[in-house]
Amino acid sequence: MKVHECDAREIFRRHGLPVPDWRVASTADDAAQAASAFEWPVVIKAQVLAGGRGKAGGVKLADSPAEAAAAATQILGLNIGSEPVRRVLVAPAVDIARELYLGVVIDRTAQSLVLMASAEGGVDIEEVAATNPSAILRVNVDPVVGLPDWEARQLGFALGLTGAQVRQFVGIAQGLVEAFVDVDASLAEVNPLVVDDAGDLQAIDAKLNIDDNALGRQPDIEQLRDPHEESEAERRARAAGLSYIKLDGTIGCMVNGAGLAMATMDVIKHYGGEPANFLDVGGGAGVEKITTAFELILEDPNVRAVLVNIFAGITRADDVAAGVIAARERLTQEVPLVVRVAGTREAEALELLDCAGIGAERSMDSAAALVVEAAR
Amino acid sequence: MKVHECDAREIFRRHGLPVPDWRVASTADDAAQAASAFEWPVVIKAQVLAGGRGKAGGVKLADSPAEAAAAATQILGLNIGSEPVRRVLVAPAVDIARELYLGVVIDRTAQSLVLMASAEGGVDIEEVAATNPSAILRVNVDPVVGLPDWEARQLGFALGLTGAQVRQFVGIAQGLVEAFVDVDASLAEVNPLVVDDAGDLQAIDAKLNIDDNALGRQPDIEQLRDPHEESEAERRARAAGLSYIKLDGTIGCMVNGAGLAMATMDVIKHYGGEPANFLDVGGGAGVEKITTAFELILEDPNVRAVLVNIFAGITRADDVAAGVIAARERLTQEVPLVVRVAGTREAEALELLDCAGIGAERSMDSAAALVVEAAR
Amino acid sequence: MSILLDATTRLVVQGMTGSQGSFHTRLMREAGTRVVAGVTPGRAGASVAGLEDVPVFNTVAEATQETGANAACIFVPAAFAADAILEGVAAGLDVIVCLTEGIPVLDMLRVMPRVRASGSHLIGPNCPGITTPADGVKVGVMPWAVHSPGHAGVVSRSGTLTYEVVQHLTDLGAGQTTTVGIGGDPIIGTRFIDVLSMFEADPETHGVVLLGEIGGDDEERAATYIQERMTKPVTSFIAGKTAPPERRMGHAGAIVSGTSGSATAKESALRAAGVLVGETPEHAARLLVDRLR
Amino acid sequence: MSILLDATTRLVVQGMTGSQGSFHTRLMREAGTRVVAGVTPGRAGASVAGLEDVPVFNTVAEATQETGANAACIFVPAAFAADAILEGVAAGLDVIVCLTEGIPVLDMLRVMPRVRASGSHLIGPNCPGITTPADGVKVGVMPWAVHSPGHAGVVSRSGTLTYEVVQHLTDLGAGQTTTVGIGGDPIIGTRFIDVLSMFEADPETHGVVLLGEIGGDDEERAATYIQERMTKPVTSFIAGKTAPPERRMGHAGAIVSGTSGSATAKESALRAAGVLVGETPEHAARLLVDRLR
Repeated sequence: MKVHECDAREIFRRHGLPVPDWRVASTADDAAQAASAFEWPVVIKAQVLAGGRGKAGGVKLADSPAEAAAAATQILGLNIGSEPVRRVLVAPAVDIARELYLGVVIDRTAQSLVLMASAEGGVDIEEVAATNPSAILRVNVDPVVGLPDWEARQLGFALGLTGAQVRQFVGIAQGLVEAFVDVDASLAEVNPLVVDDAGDLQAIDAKLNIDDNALGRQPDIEQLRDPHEESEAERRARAAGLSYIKLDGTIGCMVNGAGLAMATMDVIKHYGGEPANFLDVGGGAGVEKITTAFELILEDPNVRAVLVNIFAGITRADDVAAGVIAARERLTQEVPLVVRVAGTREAEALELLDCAGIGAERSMDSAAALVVEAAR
Repeated sequence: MKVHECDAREIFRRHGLPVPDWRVASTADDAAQAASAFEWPVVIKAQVLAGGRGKAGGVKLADSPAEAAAAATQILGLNIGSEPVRRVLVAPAVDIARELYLGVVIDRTAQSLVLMASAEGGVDIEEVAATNPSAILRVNVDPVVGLPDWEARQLGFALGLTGAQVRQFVGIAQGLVEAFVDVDASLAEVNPLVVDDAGDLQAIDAKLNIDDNALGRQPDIEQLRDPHEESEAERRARAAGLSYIKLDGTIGCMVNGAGLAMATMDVIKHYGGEPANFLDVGGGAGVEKITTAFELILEDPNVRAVLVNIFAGITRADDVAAGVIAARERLTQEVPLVVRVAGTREAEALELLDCAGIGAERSMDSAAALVVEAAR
Repeated sequence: MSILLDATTRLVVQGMTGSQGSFHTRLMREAGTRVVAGVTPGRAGASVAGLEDVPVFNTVAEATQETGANAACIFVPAAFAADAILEGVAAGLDVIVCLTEGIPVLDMLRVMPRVRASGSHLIGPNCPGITTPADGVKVGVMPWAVHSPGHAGVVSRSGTLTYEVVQHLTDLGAGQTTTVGIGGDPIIGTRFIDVLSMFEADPETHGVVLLGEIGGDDEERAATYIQERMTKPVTSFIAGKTAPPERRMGHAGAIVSGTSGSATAKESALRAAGVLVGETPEHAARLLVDRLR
Repeated sequence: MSILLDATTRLVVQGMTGSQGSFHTRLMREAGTRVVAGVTPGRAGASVAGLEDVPVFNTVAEATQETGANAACIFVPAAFAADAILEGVAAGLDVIVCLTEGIPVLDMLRVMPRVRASGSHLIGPNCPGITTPADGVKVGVMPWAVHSPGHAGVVSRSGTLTYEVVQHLTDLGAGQTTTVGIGGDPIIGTRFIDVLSMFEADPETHGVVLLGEIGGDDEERAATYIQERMTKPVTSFIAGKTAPPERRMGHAGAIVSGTSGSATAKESALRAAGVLVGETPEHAARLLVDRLR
């Protein structure tokens, strides 16, 4: 789950990061009024979850209430990455002497957190990683132990900071790691972390993504979810425990397991078809879940045939079969359906389907070939 | 530093321990009034830092306001371990089905915390340790990682608790470890941790000692210090950075380093004398510190001679010599003084003392023999 | 021979009294696995339908002491699974298979240093488990019927895709020494390289199918290992060629690993290491069967 | 020969720019120690009076890379000392001597797992350091003048008591291979047993004086080690026979160690292990000198 900048700022500030004051506004008037609380110039920033906000014109400076209102009007009229801008953040503009990058993510290989810092902040850090990887300094951090002072200090000196700045940096780096651990983040980033004209460090941006698996124990963070983050279909899928991504093809897919779901799409493509979606029903698929899955697939007007491919392990194939039968009875649309079930309780499942008059393919390949044919 | 039961209760409760409500009173009337807020009977407990409170008559039950007032009057009249009782704690008496012991201390050998639990709670746990050591269960705990659920659960089952009680116990054991770490304790103890008639666990006593070295970062805990915990002389010693313990002999001792201070006492005894005190001036001894040390020693009317034994390492012998000279000039009392200085800046120190007309012994043995002679 | 499990495996099932735990424990017994104990805190002595002869204990330590269990299978909700892993590690189990899906990443980061410092092999979490057909041992939820004894090793990040490939191998007459589902989470106890080295050392395993998917760089690291250390043939299928760019995989992930995580990149790395990469799961199975002939 | 330090020791002083750090660094140099660097964060390039030729760095890593330092001496305030130890460990130093007094116990508990997992020897904290007279190396604050080269090893929990005994050894004509003050805190990096095993393995050390004091059970554990493993003569003095029952040592401490921690108990344990226990520090020194004749 992604967290909006304004909420991430609040969390970072709570962990001691020097985040300049800000206000949030959803109209140009409010933005102009909010700006008047600060010294001029102010910066006005689109609050969207998509990246590339600056390039899309979502960040502007303003030197007066009129300019602030004009800038806010422009930004509130934007769509950034297909996401309409609903709110702007207003904050005093900082005189920037240097821009650094600071971020914390999971390091899968080292199985720890990794704190990344770069003297080349402000720009696209992926770009730095691709063109000048040695400009990114990394420190692995044990989330239980936290970041030791000496290691934060060493990093601060390596970034070319002075003694007094390094003392600030130690608190910032440790605070960012603490924030990451505290909210079960998957990404916590300050880009840029700036040195202002007075030589002090300031965190003038804040980015925070949360580990979806941990939201159950982060009720305060769950509250920050932007209902617009996902489409209505995705929201319904998530509520039902399904993983659904809409694509552009004509063959609806319902599969258990992400790996098999992707393989099924690959095989459909191999036989000349185009998948209309990725849909993983996960483990333990009951009637409601299967019904919702069918609904989601059939709402897509491009869908001309549906492939159900279940290889049951922890799931029971007979449960899935019962779900398919019940769902089919409830649904009105007539779209060709190709079913393949195998694995745990396979025999019972095939019997159920047979009784319901639904034929079943034995292999994924034959099922894919058949559904591609049906969708033509 | 020792923390009073009522303060320890507050800290334990903050970490989720089930501590029954209580009030604190310093007069019998207040105690009776406080008791009326609870159901009868209530328990009235002396708030003293010394141990052996129960045996000394410092804990009584009361079944009415009159009984409560009478019990409080009795307890407030007691001296427990030379400590007058100034306050009592009043709490509802709990119907006890079982008494357990739970404590956290430092395990020097394993270099970790150790959680100790016993099904034989309520009694003197030292007695259990001496007579039936296997009745005490131990779990080493890494203070960084904390106590894992499974290990707390395993301990709970080993104490003979039921499934529901074990769930309570896990929270209590983890809370006690967290409290220990949170306040930099050296001991955190619940004795007894009781199972009440309803089968629920309740922490009806609370004991907490703090690591003196950590008080600098525990300002809230430092506030809880009982000024009566130490004598006026001890308080002055601590304020001056001295470690002072009064004893019964006639030879005042001023030594740097606890080991050498104890050895000096041993050697005095070896030559037939009796030390009047233990006094470690520690490292880095300036004029003020030495002066305070002399004052403390000479306030003891039993002192008939003083031995200064300094073997300088991190301390500078010349600083000590200057301190001795200055202190001698300020002091009016005439008590024989034997000085031995050696080590870092020894030559400079001897020269200073010589100029001031103070002779110095070369060895601890000769100095001890001399001071024993002088004290006769 | 096989890897990780064999005829000496004595299994304790953590969470056996739950509906999923009891259902799959019965299936594991049908496959031939010696399930010697169940563990559910507070349910010691409970009797589970169809498993009346399997004693239930409060703790893994007790189960291990009483029954000589040396492996565990974890069916415990995500909020408690990391703790269940630590309990198995502390009890000194050789193999711990954690099926639980949805464990927070930080929980696994907290667990892994202790797993690595121990002598326990953790498989998973979020994995289907392990099968060794010749010994009749299955730990986890893989459909037993698709398996057959033989000389192919299978290692996979995906659950159901594994069954698919094992089915093809069996259909093509190629049985398996051991099939290991290592799990699809970012932080897992045993990775491709660990399993490949076990297969390389196992004389009964003559070749390996490696099933990967988009994301992370474990396939690329496996490719390096195969090139430098493996003498046995390896074939592979990488799921996700037609998948949209993985949305959950943020930018910084790619910065850390230094790879794109795409199916094409993984296939290239594997091919460069001499691995035969199949177009479909069935193709990957057939490629291995051809090599083993 | 000697233990822990020798002519190859190249020392970095953490906290060298402070008044105590600079004073004692000058004394270490007078003794002959090769002090190659100082470290004070934010003071890189600073010049310290009397130590103008010793470069000051911001970090231990930098100091080590630039100067080849392999040992550290820590003069850092208690609140920062645990971190300074970790910095030395991370830089891969062989020996880290921490003189700082008053470090909170929990800080040391947090540090020790990392020290133990490393190749670094931590001496202290709250210790006077190490001397190896034949090599002219002193790390710490022991008064150099009392030392002389020879064949006695000295290990002690107490600072100033150590100087006392070393002085007696020197006066009695018995020089020292190495003197190690291990420190008086409850949690220390190197304990009696560790140093005894080094002395046992060092051919130049012919006998050892062990200086203990009341509290804890390290002397009792040392006694067991001496009885089971040591071939060289050991004499001892235990301070605190006349001390009042140690007030800081709570009940639970005794429960954990299972010993009383009294001087008498320690003396008995040592005597039972064949250690000659002196009545005074001078007596303990003389007993060793007699055994080495």
